[in-house]
Amino acid sequence: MAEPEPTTAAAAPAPGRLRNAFGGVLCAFTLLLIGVLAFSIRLFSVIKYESVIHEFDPYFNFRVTQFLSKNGIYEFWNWFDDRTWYPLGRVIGGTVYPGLTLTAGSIWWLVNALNIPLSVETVCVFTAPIFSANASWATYLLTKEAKGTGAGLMAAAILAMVPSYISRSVAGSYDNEAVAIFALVFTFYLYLKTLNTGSLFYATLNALSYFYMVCSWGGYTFIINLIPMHVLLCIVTGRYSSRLYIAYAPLVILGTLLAALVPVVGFNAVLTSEHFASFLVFIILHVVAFVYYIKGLLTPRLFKVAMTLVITVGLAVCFAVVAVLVALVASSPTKGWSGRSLSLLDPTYASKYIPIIASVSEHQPPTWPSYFMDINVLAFLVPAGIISCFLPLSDASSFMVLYLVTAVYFSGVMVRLMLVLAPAACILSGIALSSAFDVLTRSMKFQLSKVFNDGSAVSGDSIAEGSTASNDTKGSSTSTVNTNSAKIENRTEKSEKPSKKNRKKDREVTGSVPVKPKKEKRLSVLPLEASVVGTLLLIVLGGFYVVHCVWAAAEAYSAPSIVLTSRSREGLHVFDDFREAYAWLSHNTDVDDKVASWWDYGYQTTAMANRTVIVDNNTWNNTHIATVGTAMSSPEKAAWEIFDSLDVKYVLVVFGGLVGYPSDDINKFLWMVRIGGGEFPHIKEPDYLRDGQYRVDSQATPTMLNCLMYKLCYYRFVETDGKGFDRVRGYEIGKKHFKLTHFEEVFTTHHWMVRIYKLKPQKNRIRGKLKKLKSSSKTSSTLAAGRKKNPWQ
Amino acid sequence: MAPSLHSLPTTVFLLILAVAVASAAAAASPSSPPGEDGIRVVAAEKRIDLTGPIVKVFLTLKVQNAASASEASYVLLAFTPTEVQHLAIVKATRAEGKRKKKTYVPLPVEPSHLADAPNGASLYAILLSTPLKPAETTTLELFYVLTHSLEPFPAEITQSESQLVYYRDSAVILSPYHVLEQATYIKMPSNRVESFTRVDPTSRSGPEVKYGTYSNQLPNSYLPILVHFENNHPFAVVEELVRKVEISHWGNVQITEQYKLRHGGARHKGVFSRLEYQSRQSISGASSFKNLLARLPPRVHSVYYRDEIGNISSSHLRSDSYKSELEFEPRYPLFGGWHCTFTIGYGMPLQDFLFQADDGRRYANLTFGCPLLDTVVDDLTIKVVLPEGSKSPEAVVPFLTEQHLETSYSYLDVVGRTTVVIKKKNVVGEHNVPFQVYYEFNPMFMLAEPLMLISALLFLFVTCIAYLHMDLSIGKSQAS
Amino acid sequence: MAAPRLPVLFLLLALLVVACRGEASGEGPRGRKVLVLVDDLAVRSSHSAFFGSLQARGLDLEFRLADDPKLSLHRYGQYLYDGLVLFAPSTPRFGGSVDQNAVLEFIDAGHDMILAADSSASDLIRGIATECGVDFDEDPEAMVIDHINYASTEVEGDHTLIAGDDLIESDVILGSKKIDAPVLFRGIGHAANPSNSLVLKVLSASPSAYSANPKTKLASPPSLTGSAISLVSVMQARNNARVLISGSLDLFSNRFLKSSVKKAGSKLSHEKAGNEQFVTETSKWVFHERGHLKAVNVKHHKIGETNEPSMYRINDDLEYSVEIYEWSGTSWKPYVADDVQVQFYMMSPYVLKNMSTDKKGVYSSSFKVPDVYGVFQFKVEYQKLGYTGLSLAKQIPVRPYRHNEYERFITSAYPYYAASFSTMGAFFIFSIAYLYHK
Amino acid sequence: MPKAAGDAKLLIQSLSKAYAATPTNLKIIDLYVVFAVATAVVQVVYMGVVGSFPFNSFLSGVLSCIGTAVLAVCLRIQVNKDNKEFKDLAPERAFADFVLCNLVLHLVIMNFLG
Repeated sequence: MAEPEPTTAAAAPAPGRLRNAFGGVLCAFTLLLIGVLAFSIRLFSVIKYESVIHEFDPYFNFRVTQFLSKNGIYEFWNWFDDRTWYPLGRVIGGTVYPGLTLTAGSIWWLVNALNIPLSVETVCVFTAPIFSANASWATYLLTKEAKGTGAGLMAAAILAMVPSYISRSVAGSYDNEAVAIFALVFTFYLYLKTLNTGSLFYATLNALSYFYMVCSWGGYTFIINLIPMHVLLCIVTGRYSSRLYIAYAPLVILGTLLAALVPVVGFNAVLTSEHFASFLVFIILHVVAFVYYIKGLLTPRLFKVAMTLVITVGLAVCFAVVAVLVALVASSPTKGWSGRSLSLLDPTYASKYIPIIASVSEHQPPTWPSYFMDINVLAFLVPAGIISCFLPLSDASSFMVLYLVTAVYFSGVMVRLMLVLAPAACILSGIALSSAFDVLTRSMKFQLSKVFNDGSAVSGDSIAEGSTASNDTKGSSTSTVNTNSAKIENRTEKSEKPSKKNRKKDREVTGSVPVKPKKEKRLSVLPLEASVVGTLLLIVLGGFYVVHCVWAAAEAYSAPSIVLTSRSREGLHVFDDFREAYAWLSHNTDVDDKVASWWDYGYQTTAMANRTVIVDNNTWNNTHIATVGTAMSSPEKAAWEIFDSLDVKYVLVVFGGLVGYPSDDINKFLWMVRIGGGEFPHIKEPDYLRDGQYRVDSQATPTMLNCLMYKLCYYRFVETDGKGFDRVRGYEIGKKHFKLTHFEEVFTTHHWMVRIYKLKPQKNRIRGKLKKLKSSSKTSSTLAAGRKKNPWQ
Repeated sequence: MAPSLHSLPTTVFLLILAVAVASAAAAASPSSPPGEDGIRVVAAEKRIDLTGPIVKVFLTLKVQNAASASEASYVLLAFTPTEVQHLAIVKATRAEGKRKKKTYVPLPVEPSHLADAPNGASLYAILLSTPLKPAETTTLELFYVLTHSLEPFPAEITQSESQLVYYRDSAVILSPYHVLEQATYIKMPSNRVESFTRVDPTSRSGPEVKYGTYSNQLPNSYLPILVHFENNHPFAVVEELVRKVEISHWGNVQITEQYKLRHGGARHKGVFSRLEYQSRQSISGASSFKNLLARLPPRVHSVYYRDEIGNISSSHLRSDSYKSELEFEPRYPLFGGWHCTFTIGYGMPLQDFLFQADDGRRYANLTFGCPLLDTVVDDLTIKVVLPEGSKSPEAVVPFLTEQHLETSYSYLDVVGRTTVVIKKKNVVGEHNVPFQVYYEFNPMFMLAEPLMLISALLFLFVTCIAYLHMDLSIGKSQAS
Repeated sequence: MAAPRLPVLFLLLALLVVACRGEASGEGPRGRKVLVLVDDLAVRSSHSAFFGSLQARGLDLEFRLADDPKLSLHRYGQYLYDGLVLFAPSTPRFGGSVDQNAVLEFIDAGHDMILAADSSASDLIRGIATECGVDFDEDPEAMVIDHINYASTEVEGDHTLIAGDDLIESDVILGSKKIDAPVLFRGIGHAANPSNSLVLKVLSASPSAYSANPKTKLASPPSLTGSAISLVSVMQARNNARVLISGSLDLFSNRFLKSSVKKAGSKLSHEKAGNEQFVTETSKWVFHERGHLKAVNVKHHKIGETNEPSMYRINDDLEYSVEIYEWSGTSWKPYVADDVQVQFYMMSPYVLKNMSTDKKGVYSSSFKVPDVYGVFQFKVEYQKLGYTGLSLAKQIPVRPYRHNEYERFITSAYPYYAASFSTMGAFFIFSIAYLYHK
Repeated sequence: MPKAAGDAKLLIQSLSKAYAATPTNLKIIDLYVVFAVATAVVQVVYMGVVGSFPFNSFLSGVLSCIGTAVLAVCLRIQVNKDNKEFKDLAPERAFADFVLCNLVLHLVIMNFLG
């Protein structure tokens, strides 16, 4: 932070140096505050609920981290996990992005080395907030590269509390994105830094941070495609410079090598199409570089001649390479694109071909409200940002624009990629705000100085100062404004309890503080007034943003989906059924028992109940998931046979009908049918649909009413209220009284949200057939033929 | 298909014992321990309380020393091996004085090795405060507790059944002495008594069965009896309890208790229907329990109750000036054979527990045992973590325990904290008595960690400054 | 003084007996306490020879009337008996707490039963038989009639006394010694679903037999004919509980056991029918004195090692061994066979091998772990005619290679190594040259 | 056609002339680059012959060559006197960075070879 100050200070005159020193300290202080803000605004979940891991995937990461902290890096590296995907198992070490885990693991190790007894869980819970603080600092650096300190601080402050990022990084949501965003922004920063300085040192760092990004998140492909695009852009717009070469060429080589070191990426780093763009640009860059070199050597006339030669050669080479690449791509399956990235390029791909990807809610395209929800006022500031990026178009600012545009596209395809958009939006709106403030404040200053001292010299040097050392003034002045705003945000954030109204009020008060001394004198000149009003307006706008963010952090994004609460007149009511069920499983079942459930609950079951599951949230084997889906959607006996062949002991279903918990298995049932039907054609979706929709009431189809999922969910449900009224679907269930023949209820949680059934053992005897029981005997005898092989025939 | 396994040895043992007794009776030659020939039990009354999960026995012995005998300094008490291995605690008091101003003085009881009864029965000696003169009589009040002595039978019950248990004992008191007159009363929780062995005279009135009075029993006589009755008390068994007491001289005593709880009653069989459980609370799961009560010291603060996967949000604390009661529920109701684990933690003000001994040492005065009410703790471990730098610790516990020292590390420790580890098996509520841990402590150590922090910060700043200067110098070198 | 004590001792002994039955089953596969239910106690004398043979083998029988009101199979969830002999064909309902389901639960709890019916078989008996997979002829009057292979008696009867000799070939069920004399049978026939793998026809009727009412004229073609009729059959449930169902109570009677038999049309006449040997051997089988297998200490380890690993690596060589013993009625003898197979199973058997035995009961086999990782199982599924089924499954995960278990330094890669090292060397040389150049 | 040939000839000699003007340290670098590229090419050919079985070794081999080449080029750009962009960057600094970069590169290669 303090590094750039002295260099500029060396150039600036004595007062400038002083102001710079002051600005530097102020800047550092502000950054500190921003960091604190970013960290503490994410603690709502801990304050309102408890310090616990959230949702689904974080539980897996948590489990992996525990393993890492217990068994060390090498065991983790080749960990074959036999407790998931029974009986296939899963090679965790080779299929997981280790960045997050290693980060948290090393933090834990460090802390315990200092004899601070923090549990692994605690470390995991707070990893995300810590890294969001880092991310905001990285944003500062990045924006500073593009547009100077002021914009940097502004952007950092905005990113510290942008809702879409908060949603992924509240304390407890211990997921890859938490660290990945930091890595992303930091990589971009280093790229721009290299681009501006052209020093190999930063290039190396850049490669390393790219490596970290690759370790952390599958989204690294975004980087390795965006940067080449930018390079290409620069070349095309004739902005080629040797700095560009230094910034890019080493990155490709080192980055590729490093990426290939990560097991989960491996040779994909050179074999899949996600990376080919970079190689292509790499070659083009060399050609261009060569051309420029020749140009440097020769006289223009000869150069023309040379040009022809070089161009022909270069083109030949290019074509050759392109041909090779195309051949490779064509040879590799799915044209070398992984399903997810394909569904990025072609938004309809997933829903057409891969129901599993489509079934994940965060892979759906977002809606407009969600844009407003996630990036709020930034949506309006961004265009301004783009404009101010173009005012002096530098490499850096052009990169920003490019980043924004691509990010917008991706976020439009997948709602989870809103996360990638967030930093871009923050940076650009930061730029916008700061340049706006810059203009306004400078105009004020100018007016005031004019009003006060008519001495031409003073005014002159003030003007001169304003023009020459504008950079400094911008830096300092905007930084002051920003410190105010940052302080405001801190204050609001610290006192989160008081209602929004008086919060807004005290912001108004504090917000007008910096402007107050000028207030009485602004009558003199009108543009001054305008600028002051503009400043105020901007501050109010920021105010709205802050209010929204705090609200989002406190209300919308802080709930850890495993424990639910509902406010009723007799106070807060807690639904802790999931953990109840998992605890029961972990203490009262055999350690090797297999638990079958829909894949959403796989990670939690392995992490919390420590039982072997058939499928989990890492949906790598479609067939296996389809098998479970089929079992769930087939009649009891068929389901029993499927589960028995998988050695399943217990079946776990989530049922919200009693308390009205909407995201339960009946509502997920269509995916079970769809995925199951995708693999096993005897499951036909129309059989479950009554005029195009899934119903479980009296109009439901018989197939629906006889499938296992229905039975396990509604077994003896009618006896609770006599009618069997489902509070989620909002009607009475279709089939009320029925018995289970192959399953028995062994546990049901307090609010019936989780129901666990046990597979009954195979029938001990085989009935003979009397006339009245012909049917049953037939089935049972076929069962015998199927199940039991008969050595003496 | 046969009674649960551990009942087999007992029965076998009983047979051997009885046969031996029979032979002894036939031979009519009481194998009396040496030196105690004179003592006779004039009257004995044994009251067995089976109402809870734990067997409590109140025994009143009117002991008389023979006129011709020497002074008796102790009175012996006999237990069968099964009783011995389930025996949690034995207390004895002696009635002094006349009718009016009758006082009970507690007497020490210890296993005696000088004489052994036949058939592996082992003897405990009650050491009399004042020896029993010839022809003198005195009255001894004995109290002992047996754990795991109620055997659920049937061993597996469904949700709707209620729990029946066996209790095995002897109709007459197993004693190395000649017993002139005695009676045994067995009190059961409810009127539902399936069966009980008759050894005439035997009478039953409601929940109580009386054996006797028998007169003039030979020494070491034993008449096995078997009582089969309903007992729906929660058989909460803490298989393992680790209590960690961290003493910080900054004014707080932090206690962390890790429980491994099991329902020790008849195992749950077949389905568990939440519906039945919720709708007909009374008849279904009669022997199960869903909440527990822990009696904590007064003025506890920051109580938490969680398990390895997070808080358990079903507990509340009632606190008054004498005690605090923490009532909490496990995540799920416990049926027979079900397990659960949880952790309770709370802090207490230091001044209530830490005192200065006369010899300048400090001592922490803590409570032994388990705060949960009427539960058995199979394996109790108490770790008293003394502040860093405390020396020569010494624990004073009123009964026999296994102790050793270890070192544990906590926030920013350098040398680690001395930890006194006290282990005891088979602990019941009667063990909740105060015990002391003495240690020497130099107050200077309290400043260690703050100083450390300060120095660390100082170092940080220094490095920052150094970095800045270094940075400048580099810049210059490149400029040149 | 001894006076009050003695009764106590007796009580104690009784209690001990109750207690020690557990141990009895400890050394043998089954306990020895058998409840015999009869219509009237006359059966006790008329079938004394059979009961005698049972008692001679150390079973203690308890005779009760089928409608004894104090009848009960279990008390406080514990079964009081280990076997049941149901010689009460005509009883409409049992006394006490026993009913059809009680009997079936008794079997499902792993206990054995001998059930004998005759022409007066009640619905209760038929129901139990059906639940065991055996259907008696519905016609209540019907008996098995055979005009060819009947036992010729002095009076020319209605050919309902059948001399059956169509016995199942199984030394396990019928003993090693061949039964050459035909078995006398008078009663009703039954049929077993051929697809029902649990039921075996021990004594089947001859092709010429049919089941009909001997009194009346044959109106419609009989429902059961020929060798589809089973006279005596056994059922071994999946939990190895064994049930013998006979259509004739007389089969066990002294009269049949003692009487001589001469098959119609055949010259030679045996002075003693095969019944005695038949019922003795079959009852031995039913009460698990024969053909009861147990598998103990299953072991597996890598070749060259002895201790059992918690996990194998793909392409490991491993050895699997299990000891199998057979109960000979008095002690556990090593079981010798050559068709015991072990599977290395994950959703489908990847390895299926016959295990070799050392004649002392130890079966072992060694094989290579397939080149697939996952959670496998060692499975031994051994179902042999007449023997109790063995099914062992032991879970063992198989992991892929560790990062350092792949082969290093492939020869064909040496040029690459050379290249990379040369570049490094070049780097050093270059830097030196560069630095010292100016 | 002669003209083109003449042009080419002219071009070549002017190129060589221009190149002769470059300082020796740059020449050293160029040598180095040429060497690296040559090795890379050799390996690619070899791969074409033998087939890409130990793919990681092949990658590391080739990429190490290309990497060194690229880095050397970067260095060349930076230390080039008549390059206006790097006035403020001291050649020592440049070389230090270069060394660092190489170290990282070769570390990774080492990792990746086996």
